[in-house]
Amino acid sequence: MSKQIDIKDLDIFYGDFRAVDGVEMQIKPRSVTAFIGPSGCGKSTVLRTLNRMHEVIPGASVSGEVLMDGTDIYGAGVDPVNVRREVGMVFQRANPFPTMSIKENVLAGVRLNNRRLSKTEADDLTERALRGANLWNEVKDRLNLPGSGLSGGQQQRLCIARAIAVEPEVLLMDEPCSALDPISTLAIEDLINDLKDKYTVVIVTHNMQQAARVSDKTAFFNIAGTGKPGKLIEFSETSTIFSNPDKEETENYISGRFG
Amino acid sequence: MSKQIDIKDLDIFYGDFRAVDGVEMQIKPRSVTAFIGPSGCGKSTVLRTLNRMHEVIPGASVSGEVLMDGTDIYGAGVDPVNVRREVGMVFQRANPFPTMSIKENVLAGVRLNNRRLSKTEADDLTERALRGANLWNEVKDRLNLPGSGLSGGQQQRLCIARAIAVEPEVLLMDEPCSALDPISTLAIEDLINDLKDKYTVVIVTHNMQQAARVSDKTAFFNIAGTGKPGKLIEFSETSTIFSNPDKEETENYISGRFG
Amino acid sequence: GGQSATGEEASGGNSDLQGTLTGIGASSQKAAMDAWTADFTSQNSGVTVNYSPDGSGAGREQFLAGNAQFAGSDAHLDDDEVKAGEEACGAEGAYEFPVYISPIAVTFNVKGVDELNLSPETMAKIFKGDITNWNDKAIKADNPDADLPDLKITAVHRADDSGTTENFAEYLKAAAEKDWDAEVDGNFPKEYGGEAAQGTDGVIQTVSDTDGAIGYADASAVGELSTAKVKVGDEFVELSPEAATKVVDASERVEGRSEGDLAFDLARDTTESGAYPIVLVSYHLVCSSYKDQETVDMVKAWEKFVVSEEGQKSAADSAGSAPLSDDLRKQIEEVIDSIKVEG
Amino acid sequence: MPISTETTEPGPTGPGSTSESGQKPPQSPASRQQKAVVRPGDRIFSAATLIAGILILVILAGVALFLLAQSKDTIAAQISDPSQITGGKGFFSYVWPLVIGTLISAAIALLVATPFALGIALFTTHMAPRRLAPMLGYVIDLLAAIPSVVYGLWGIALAGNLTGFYLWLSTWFGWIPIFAPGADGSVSQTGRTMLTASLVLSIMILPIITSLTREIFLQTPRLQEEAALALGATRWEMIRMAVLPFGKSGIVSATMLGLGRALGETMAVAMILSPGVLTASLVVSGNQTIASEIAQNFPEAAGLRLSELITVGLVLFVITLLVNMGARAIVARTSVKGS
Amino acid sequence: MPISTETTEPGPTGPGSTSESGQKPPQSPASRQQKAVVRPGDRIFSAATLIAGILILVILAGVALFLLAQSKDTIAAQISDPSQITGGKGFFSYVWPLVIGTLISAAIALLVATPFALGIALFTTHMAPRRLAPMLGYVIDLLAAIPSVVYGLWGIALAGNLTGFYLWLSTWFGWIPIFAPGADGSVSQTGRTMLTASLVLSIMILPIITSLTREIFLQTPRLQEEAALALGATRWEMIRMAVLPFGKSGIVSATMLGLGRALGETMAVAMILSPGVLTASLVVSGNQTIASEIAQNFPEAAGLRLSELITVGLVLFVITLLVNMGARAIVARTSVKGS
Ligand SMILES: Nc1ncnc2c1ncn2[C@@H]1O[C@H](COP(=O)(O)OP(=O)(O)OP(=O)(O)O)[C@@H](O)[C@H]1O
Ligand SMILES: Nc1ncnc2c1ncn2[C@@H]1O[C@H](COP(=O)(O)OP(=O)(O)OP(=O)(O)O)[C@@H](O)[C@H]1O
Ligand SMILES: [Mg+2]
Ligand SMILES: [Mg+2]
Repeated sequence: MSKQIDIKDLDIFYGDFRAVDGVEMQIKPRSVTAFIGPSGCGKSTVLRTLNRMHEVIPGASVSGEVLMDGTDIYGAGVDPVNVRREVGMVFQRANPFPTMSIKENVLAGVRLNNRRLSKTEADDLTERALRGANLWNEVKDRLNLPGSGLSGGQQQRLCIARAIAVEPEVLLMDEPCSALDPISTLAIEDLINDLKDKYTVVIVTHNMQQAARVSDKTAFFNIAGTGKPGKLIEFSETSTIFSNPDKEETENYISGRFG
Repeated sequence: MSKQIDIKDLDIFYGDFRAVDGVEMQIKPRSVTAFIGPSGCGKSTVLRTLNRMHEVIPGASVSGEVLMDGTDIYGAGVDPVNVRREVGMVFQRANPFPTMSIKENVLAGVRLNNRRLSKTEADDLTERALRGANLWNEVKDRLNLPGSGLSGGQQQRLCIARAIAVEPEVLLMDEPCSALDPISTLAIEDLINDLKDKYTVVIVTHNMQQAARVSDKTAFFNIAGTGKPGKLIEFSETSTIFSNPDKEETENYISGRFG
Repeated sequence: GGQSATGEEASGGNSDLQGTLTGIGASSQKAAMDAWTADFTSQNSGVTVNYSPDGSGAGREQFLAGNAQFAGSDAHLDDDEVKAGEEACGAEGAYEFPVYISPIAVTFNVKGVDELNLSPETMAKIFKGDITNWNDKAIKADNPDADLPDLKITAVHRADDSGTTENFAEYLKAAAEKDWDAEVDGNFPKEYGGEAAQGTDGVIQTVSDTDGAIGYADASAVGELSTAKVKVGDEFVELSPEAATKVVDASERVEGRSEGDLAFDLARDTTESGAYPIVLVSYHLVCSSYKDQETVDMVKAWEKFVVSEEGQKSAADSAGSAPLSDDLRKQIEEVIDSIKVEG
Repeated sequence: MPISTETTEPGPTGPGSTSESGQKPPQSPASRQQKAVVRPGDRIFSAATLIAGILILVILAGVALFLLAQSKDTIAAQISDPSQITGGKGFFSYVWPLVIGTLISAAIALLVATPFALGIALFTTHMAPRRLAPMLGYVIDLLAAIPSVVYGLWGIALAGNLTGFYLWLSTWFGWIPIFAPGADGSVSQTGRTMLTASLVLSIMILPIITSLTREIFLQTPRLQEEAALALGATRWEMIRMAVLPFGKSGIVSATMLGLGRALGETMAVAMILSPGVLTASLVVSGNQTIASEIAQNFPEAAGLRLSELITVGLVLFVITLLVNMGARAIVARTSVKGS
Repeated sequence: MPISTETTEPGPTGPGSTSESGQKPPQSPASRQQKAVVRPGDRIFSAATLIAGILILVILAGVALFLLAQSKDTIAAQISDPSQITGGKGFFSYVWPLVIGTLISAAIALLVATPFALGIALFTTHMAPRRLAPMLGYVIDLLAAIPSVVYGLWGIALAGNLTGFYLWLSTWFGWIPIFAPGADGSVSQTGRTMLTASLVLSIMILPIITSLTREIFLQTPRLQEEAALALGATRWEMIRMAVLPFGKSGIVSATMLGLGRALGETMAVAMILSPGVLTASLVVSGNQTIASEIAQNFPEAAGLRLSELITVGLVLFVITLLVNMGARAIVARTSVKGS
């Protein structure tokens, strides 16, 4: 069920602007990979190329290869829709559908896949996904109210529930815990731990401890200066990155001796 | 320049739903107050009542008093516009104006106050505010490009810059560092430290360490269960809250032994 | 009032005619046409008569192109069209004949003035914009007894292209040639200025709303407004159906037309006593021959009904037209009788 | 849906709740209160929009009063002697075929134009290549500016070419009443039928609906669209999940505006339709709309007849109001609660 | 502005850049590929919108061709013998006063209606109490459905009441050419002037502009509005900061749609305006618009005259296109780069 991702010489552009340059990376199936780095270095940008959401932005383009189990998702004849069905995503900014109820929000992705769900299946799935995202208790009485009446952190967890409900083979999470309190954060980290038994997970985080806690491997991105492209500086086992990084830049960032 | 805020028996509603119940609090001038608590307990809601942004939501209402230097901002004859000119706010979700350039975004609040700015004053102010928010280096070459082309963390810092540019007497910040890397986070914390020399600062955060680092006093909110209103559980010196809280609930939350 | 869209189900019939007659033409005939079709189809329940009031020009054009069995027109065919008629309707060409006479009233709205006499010259000068005040000498001369105010004259003409304008202008051109130097046309000469209004109704409404206004319009629409008497010979003639009929009887037929072409050159400058010269003659155009007997029978029955005393009366009731004289009717009936099957 | 009216209504359970109404600044003494200058822009703006709002009501009242005042003769006639009314059976039997005709033509026009317009709007906003989209915008705006008389002329030309199609329709679908041939077994020979008029109407209202929905669809929040796409939605699914729900109220408004135009369109229908008694079949001549009835008869109308026609106009006014309110009520009922 | 067309254009510096085009799924063997069923909804949708887009072009081409084909007699006459054309001085001297008249009336109508419409739209979306707002919506929709012939009748009634005002205008502002009295020192006695017609036109286009802008303003993102309010913006400032910039393209579209209606409106102008030669003054009778010229003359027109009128319609078509493109070009130039 899980997939291996090979990123080869990936350059990413916003119009003329080269935002990220020459990323090479191999993400193993059934693992958690964390992206860390200063704000604006291109973490979200790289993440969005993994399910071809990058190209949705007007003028944006990529060059290079992203292989999923050996097939280039940017190859000719690949339908991005199929890529996105297998690669789920949680965005940096929570974006529940405001016109749908909480339950419909959770089921939105499943409904897309043309799966017919009986009422009980739908209810079960909703509960399972919301429990996974540690939101069930807070919303179980108002599943039919719109998702827009939730607090910031609740919306973020709703988006997580929506993404895991489709059981994607790869799950990309862009700062999934940024608006969460420590308890919810722990719950999400547990969730990630469970998920990696079956799926490949990539997570962007600013929280070093979180990266250290949940990830098997960590990628450190950095940017040389304004207008310059972001680069992948180092990509290794999380323990290596945090205890004994190869590059000085990494060490400086980890230990807060940067900038 | 700074103001004292007295909150007296404040109940906050979304339509029929009582979201927060009976808040009593005294926020001293020239201090930093942190709001902590689990997601959905009403932190943002309380914060938004302090500059009357709560009532902007359809159906929302409050009862009780919020005194700023002794004047009830919900009193008859008080123009919320005047309240908001003195009480700046950074939202939980970054919201730069997409049609304005970065520079216009920073100056938006100042321009409102009918202050005539010379070109140099405007440039100076822009630089000062952006430096304060630790964004200057990243955007100094593209001040005239739209604010919507920034990364998540950059947008958040842009909103901080916009809020501090007007030099409000009270500054409310709703998870200002949620999308920021540790370096930017430290910069914002320094900023908060500087600000408190002159202004009153209230900050919502999920990061206990951050609360411990920057705040003088901490308010812990909690919610008894779904559908119940959030309540202010404890409000004391930050050191007390984190080392020796009065309530068991607080201690449980701080030490992560909750839920 | 015309016939409503609801119409009434034809109740019974007394002929075995079957089919549809299509006519296109002047919208001025619409009211009369509604009355005619209602009466005619109640007597001939097998016949449907469709009339599209697309305008005289369109009617003539469509008819000559063979798209309609008959046409209604506010003007008779010109020489080119007569030739075209020979192609469309066979050697004898198209027949045309008046179906009703519609007097055009010169109507005015001046407080305190109920009667007004106008000579053609004065009328021309007023509509031309040369006389601009009601207390003008020229008007006084025609109305020695009237108490004419010092009031600006607002002369109102039709804004749209219309047979009414064309006939009115034709009259002025004939009776006051010196003063009316514009070419006669369905459009009122722009260079003369004045106020314009769309349609008969527009003119009437403008005149009734404006103190000091004068206009010309189909007599049936005048309602409560006063109408001017027009100088013919030495007397001032009041508008009436009889007076209108008289002028047609006093007119000559257009020269060089076939027997069946009852087009008239109206005697606008007639001095015949009691004739009212500002009239519009509405024609019907039919073919001298049609492809089949059924159509011939239908057309004959229809047109005979239109010019019959009964038909003229119902037109007079519904459209306020002046009936044809018996003399003229006889001539027309002869023409109708000569319609035959092609070949 | 983000609706923002700052004026709050007090929450029912919040007894002492306050709302933002007063204008005086807080009485705090030594602060930057002098900044709270009188804001003339704001005053002017409030006054101006209020005046605009009132003026529009005044205009509408003016039109309504005009219609009512002119209708009094008809009402009097209807009460004293209904046989005076055209048709001889009183006002209601005169007007109801017109009402039905109007509703039918407007309904057909809407049914044809709305899906079409939504399709074009979606095509320009979400499908067409960047360069083509503005071109299509021009085309739509152009269609909006063609005078109705030109549409009428064009419709007449079109009518002639539709007879064959109508014959075909009546041959194969004649069992459906709306396509039934006439009593003599044939369809209109001129093509000037209700169906032709309605089709031309639908083209006339197309630009309105398209323009409005296009603008709304363009404003769909990116985040919503991205959310749908990231779930693996195809374009159509993304449109169903994000674009259409967001645009719902706009679509309704656009349809209402188009409906208004269809109900009120005069010239084109008057030119194209060969009016007659009410018939179910749309491919034979017959039927009539209110606006066309007024246009065709008022040039020769006077006195009671004119008053009748204006009363018919008043009836249209009322119909529009009812249709509008009905439509919006239905839409409101089917929306997600609380959104 | 969030515009989302998924089809990307390759970035200039990204040589090997790819774009989403193909339809085949990735060839990964043992996965849930069977889920990638043929998605008929998507196919149908793509095809349907494409067809709608093409059909609209076909319709426009149909109208344009119709106009062109009918214009050929006029063009021939213009080349062989210009004196045949109405007025006797060739087509251009016949048409240009009409063009000017049309542009003037449309311009006045727009100038009056646009601020008014924006005011009402803002009032309903951001000022009016919750209960009142939908009522105003109905009012606007109602105004849209009043047939133009009723507007015409109403305009005529209105005209009579405006003469006093026009006299006042010409007395005090007669030095401005557009308010100058006529040659005889007086203004129109009937009030049926270009100014009256334009004012009625402005009321006719008001609902269109209002409806469209209202829908756009309703969609202003809450977050933007809150951002402005939190900075201490008054309502008007909030509208200037958040609502108007967001609605800009919608406002332009609404104006264009209103312009189209104003340029093409036939019946009302024909009924109200007392046409005549071109004059600068708007308070004396005179001037004429294209649509009204066509409507007033086509019933009696045949042959060359009919062709002339349709050619005039073609001219209107071209004008609309030019005005539209011009307006959008100006707007595009004044927008923030890159947004
Ligand atoms: N617009 C709204 N309408 C109705 N209920 C709301 C709305 N916004 C928030 N709520 C509810 O009010 C409660 C408090 O929400 P609030 O946003 O204050 O939480 P919070 O403490 O800021 O949480 P978080 O840390 O997740 O941002 C929650 O139960 C939430 O679901
Ligand atoms: N839509 C866009 N158009 C143009 N440039 C963009 C756009 N989005 C992001 N960028 C730029 O691309 C660079 C990388 O952005 P990205 O969002 O990937 O950063 P990030 O690492 O996710 O930062 P953060 O931690 O703040 O979210 C930044 O310089 C940013 O300004
Ligand atoms: Mg990011
Ligand atoms: Mg919050």
